[in-house]
Amino acid sequence: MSSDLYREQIIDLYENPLNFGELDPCDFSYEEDNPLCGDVVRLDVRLDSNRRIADVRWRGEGCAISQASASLLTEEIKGMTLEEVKAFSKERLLELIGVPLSMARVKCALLSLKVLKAGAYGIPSPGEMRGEDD
Amino acid sequence: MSSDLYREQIIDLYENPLNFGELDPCDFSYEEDNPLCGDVVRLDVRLDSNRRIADVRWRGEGCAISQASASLLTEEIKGMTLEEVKAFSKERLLELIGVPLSMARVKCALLSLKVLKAGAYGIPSPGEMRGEDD
Amino acid sequence: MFDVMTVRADFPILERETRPGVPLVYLDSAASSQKPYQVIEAMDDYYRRYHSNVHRGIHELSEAATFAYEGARVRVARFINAPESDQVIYVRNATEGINLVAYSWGRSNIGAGDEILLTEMEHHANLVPWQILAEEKGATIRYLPFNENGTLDLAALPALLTERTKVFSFTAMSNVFGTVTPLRTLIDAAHSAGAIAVVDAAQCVAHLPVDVQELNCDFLVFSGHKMCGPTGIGILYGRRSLLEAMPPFLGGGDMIRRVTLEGSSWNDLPWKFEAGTPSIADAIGLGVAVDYLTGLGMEAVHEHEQFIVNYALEALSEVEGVRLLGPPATQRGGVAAFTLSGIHPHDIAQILDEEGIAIRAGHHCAMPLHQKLQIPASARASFYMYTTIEEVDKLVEGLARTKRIFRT
Amino acid sequence: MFDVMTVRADFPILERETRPGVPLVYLDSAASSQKPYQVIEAMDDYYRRYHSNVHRGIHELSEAATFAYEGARVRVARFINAPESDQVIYVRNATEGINLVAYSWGRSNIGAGDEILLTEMEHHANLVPWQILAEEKGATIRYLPFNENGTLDLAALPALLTERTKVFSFTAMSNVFGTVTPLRTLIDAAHSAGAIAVVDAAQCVAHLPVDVQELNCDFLVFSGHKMCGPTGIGILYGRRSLLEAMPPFLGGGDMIRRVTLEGSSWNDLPWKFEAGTPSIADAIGLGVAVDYLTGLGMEAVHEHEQFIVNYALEALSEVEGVRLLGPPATQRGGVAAFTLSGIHPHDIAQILDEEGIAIRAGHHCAMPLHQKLQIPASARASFYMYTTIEEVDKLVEGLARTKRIFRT
Ligand SMILES: Cc1ncc(COP(=O)(O)O)c(C=O)c1O
Ligand SMILES: Cc1ncc(COP(=O)(O)O)c(C=O)c1O
Repeated sequence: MSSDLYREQIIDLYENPLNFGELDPCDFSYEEDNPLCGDVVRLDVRLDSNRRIADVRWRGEGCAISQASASLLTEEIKGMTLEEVKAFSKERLLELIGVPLSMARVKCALLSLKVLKAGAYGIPSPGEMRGEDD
Repeated sequence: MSSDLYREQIIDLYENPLNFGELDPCDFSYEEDNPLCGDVVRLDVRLDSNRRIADVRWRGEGCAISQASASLLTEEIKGMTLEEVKAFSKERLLELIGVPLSMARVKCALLSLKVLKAGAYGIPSPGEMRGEDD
Repeated sequence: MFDVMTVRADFPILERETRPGVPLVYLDSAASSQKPYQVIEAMDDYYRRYHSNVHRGIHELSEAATFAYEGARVRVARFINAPESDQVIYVRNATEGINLVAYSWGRSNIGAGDEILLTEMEHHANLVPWQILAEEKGATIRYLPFNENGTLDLAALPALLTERTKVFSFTAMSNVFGTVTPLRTLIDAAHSAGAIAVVDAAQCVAHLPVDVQELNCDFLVFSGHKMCGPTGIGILYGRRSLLEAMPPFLGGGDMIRRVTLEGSSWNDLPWKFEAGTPSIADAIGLGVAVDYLTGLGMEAVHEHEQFIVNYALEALSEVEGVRLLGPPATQRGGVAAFTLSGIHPHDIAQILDEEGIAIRAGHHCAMPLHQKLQIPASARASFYMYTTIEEVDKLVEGLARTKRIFRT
Repeated sequence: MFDVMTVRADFPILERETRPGVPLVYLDSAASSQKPYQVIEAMDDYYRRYHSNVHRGIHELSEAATFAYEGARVRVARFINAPESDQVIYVRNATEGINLVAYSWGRSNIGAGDEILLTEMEHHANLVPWQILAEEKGATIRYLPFNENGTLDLAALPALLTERTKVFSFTAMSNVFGTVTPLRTLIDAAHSAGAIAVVDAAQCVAHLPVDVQELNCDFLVFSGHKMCGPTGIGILYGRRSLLEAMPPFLGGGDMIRRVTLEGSSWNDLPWKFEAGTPSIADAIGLGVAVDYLTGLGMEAVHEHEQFIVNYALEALSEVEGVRLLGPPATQRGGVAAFTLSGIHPHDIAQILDEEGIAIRAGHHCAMPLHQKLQIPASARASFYMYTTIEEVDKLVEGLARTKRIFRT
């Protein structure tokens, strides 16, 4: 049973997502969907006193790619500063996912990152500009 | 100097049109143009007591085909009854012109007939219906 | 006699492999059909031999192009049995056709308090133009519901069609359920209520014989690309009295009789609605597509699709976890949409694609339908006269593989 | 190095004879250009190998089609130096582009008493949409006059551009006079008056290098079929801030973000303005056309046309009875419109056609221009990068023959 795209890891994460759930209270929380696909992801983020990510949880539904991506992303950003989060590149997330994605699926893969950035930019900090968007 | 379309007759009629001019008074007079080409034809018709065409004159400008057609048509209808005029077919006029016409030029050739019929139908007579149009 | 292998030989793309050793299994014809070589070559020939702008050109090429362009219109008119070919208006696609009606007829006939009746299973093409119109004019949109099995709830119709209803616009065949709607019933009901009837035949003209005079509809739209024709061309058929009374939609060359700096007057039908240089090659291609379909016979096309969809529904229903959307085969065209429990439609489509099997996954431009079903998306296999039983078998095998990958 | 015979070899139609022994002399490129085989083959290849509906399809074919369709947009954007490709919107033709602006921008920005400034030498495509808008909104249209030699009367501009002027829309190159208008001057003047500037570049993008950022125009439209591309595709370029603020034009699939029964929200640029299945093949063909033009170099194309039009104006002016319309060659593109005393343009075109020479006769969709000149019609020869001196010679010989037939 081999698939180019659906490596064991993706399926594992789809079945047993990492950091799945809610954080209450949290410092910011953001949800967005990809209406064209019906994928939806919500992130709750808690910061420590240095504005580093102390904890993060996500909920959502959608295809295996969007869901596995949320697991991988949340795992990766723990301990990062808000600035590091804002600088987190699309390429880095796609590398984490590690399978070749077609254009149509890149959107699925990047949904969680979009949600994360929108949330992070929502946290006011001095001299902040509007972030890169999709 | 040969041309498929521009036989001597057409050029002759273009240079020396038949029945060119005005009729005043007349029984009906009608003018129409083909705005797409800029061709314009006006017909003045005088009827006798039997509602036959006693005399007809035309004025206008446009391409050789539209102008030659007006000469040929006016020549042909002299003495006809109004009913015969209304029944005058496109095919008959095209035959009079006697050269093969492309779609774009058929419109030019038929302008004078269109004017004639519009005028003829404008003359009220019992039980008359709206005529065939182009 | 209809022979699917003979038909397939007309479609160059069906010979192709998506990767070495993996033949294409194209089950996405409801999104867009493939093209027989006859259509492809006709357009090629046009550009190589007689391309020119149409109308009013006095030279040979323009004559030839105009002849072919207008000749295609006559063939389309005959195909849907329009009373006259000048009631057949070229548009880009079904979507533009509905927008034309909503702009031109709608802006002059819909006012505050008026009602527009649609159904809950419309394609966005038959929702959004009316929503924009209703918003602009202060009109209200009502929706005829569908039943659980994807058929329309006709019992609800009388209460929804009132003297306030000015237009009832509905699909002739759902692009998700595949449901063939009872056109005559709906059209007659609209007329009894004093409303006009607009038929979105995007999924229907390609698959079923359509006779606009028998239907007695007021407008009917469809797209060339779903019926063996090229992209970029579609048709709006309209009742003469309505078309004549309507103001133009787009302004420009060809749709005018006379232009002055002070104002303009309009050309005759159909050109009143065709501004600017049209999609000449695409129109010619559509004419050939219509000939192609006529050659096969729409009854034969429909019969083959019935055979395939019947087989597909049975085969799919045997796959554990599959939930089929829509009515039994007898009430639908060649469309089979479904969900597979625990696996998102995107993932299904992606895994099938690895085997060269092309299906569609998503909301198929029918979000409200999916909202009502409370599913974010569905997977859809759709068939045409070139679809084989073997291709359906591959789909079913592909689903089995998908389930194994997903360990369900 | 630009070599016209090498270029001609790319255009299959130029090899053809209109009847045995009579080669085609195509002098009607301003109406529509011919197509190089590269463009024709790209569309053929699309239908034979990877046709599918675009966007959101997860299978191989849909990916490939979407990639090609969106890739063509990027190439077009680069060709006109648009800041970003999502400011490049696919439409059917220049005509639809102007209508889109008149409907979407116009309906939300033009009110009673506002003024729209056009010129007296516009194509109907840039007259009628504004007339319809003005009539609907109670706005007034003003016209910048042209001088006897077919150039714009710039001295009249300050008085016509007032604080009431909301939009100034004008041609970049007259399709009758061939006049190349001073774009930067006109655009800057519009902006100084607080109006937006819309450029009808239908005749210009095909023949001259165009840089929308340098021009600083607000909208610019053109048609694929006049620039070696297929029929059925054109471009609207727009300033981002305007496009983003504008409501959609046509409603349907692809242009939405979300649809519910209660209402809808819109997709991002450029798709907000592209409802329904687009002209996929034609867009792909346009992308290849743009590559073709880039390969030749627009400077080289322009230079060749200058050479030809210069020669043509001189040769035509020596024909007794010819009245040339428009400015000297230095101020115009490859268009030569004229009248011949005592012979109607239709008759000229018809007689030339007997020799395989294709020119256009009529008002060329610019009736007001002809009204002002007080001529019912004109004859027009127009040139492109494949036109040769020998073809111009044949035109002149053809006119001599015409005169002999008409005994003038
Ligand atoms: C100056 C000008 N504007 C607009 C148009 C309209 O182009 P299309 O018919 O491709 O929309 C033309 C083409 O004839 C033109 O020459
Ligand atoms: C039922 C229905 N209506 C309308 C459309 C719109 O067709 P097009 O995108 O060709 O305008 C479609 C095609 O997806 C459809 O299935």
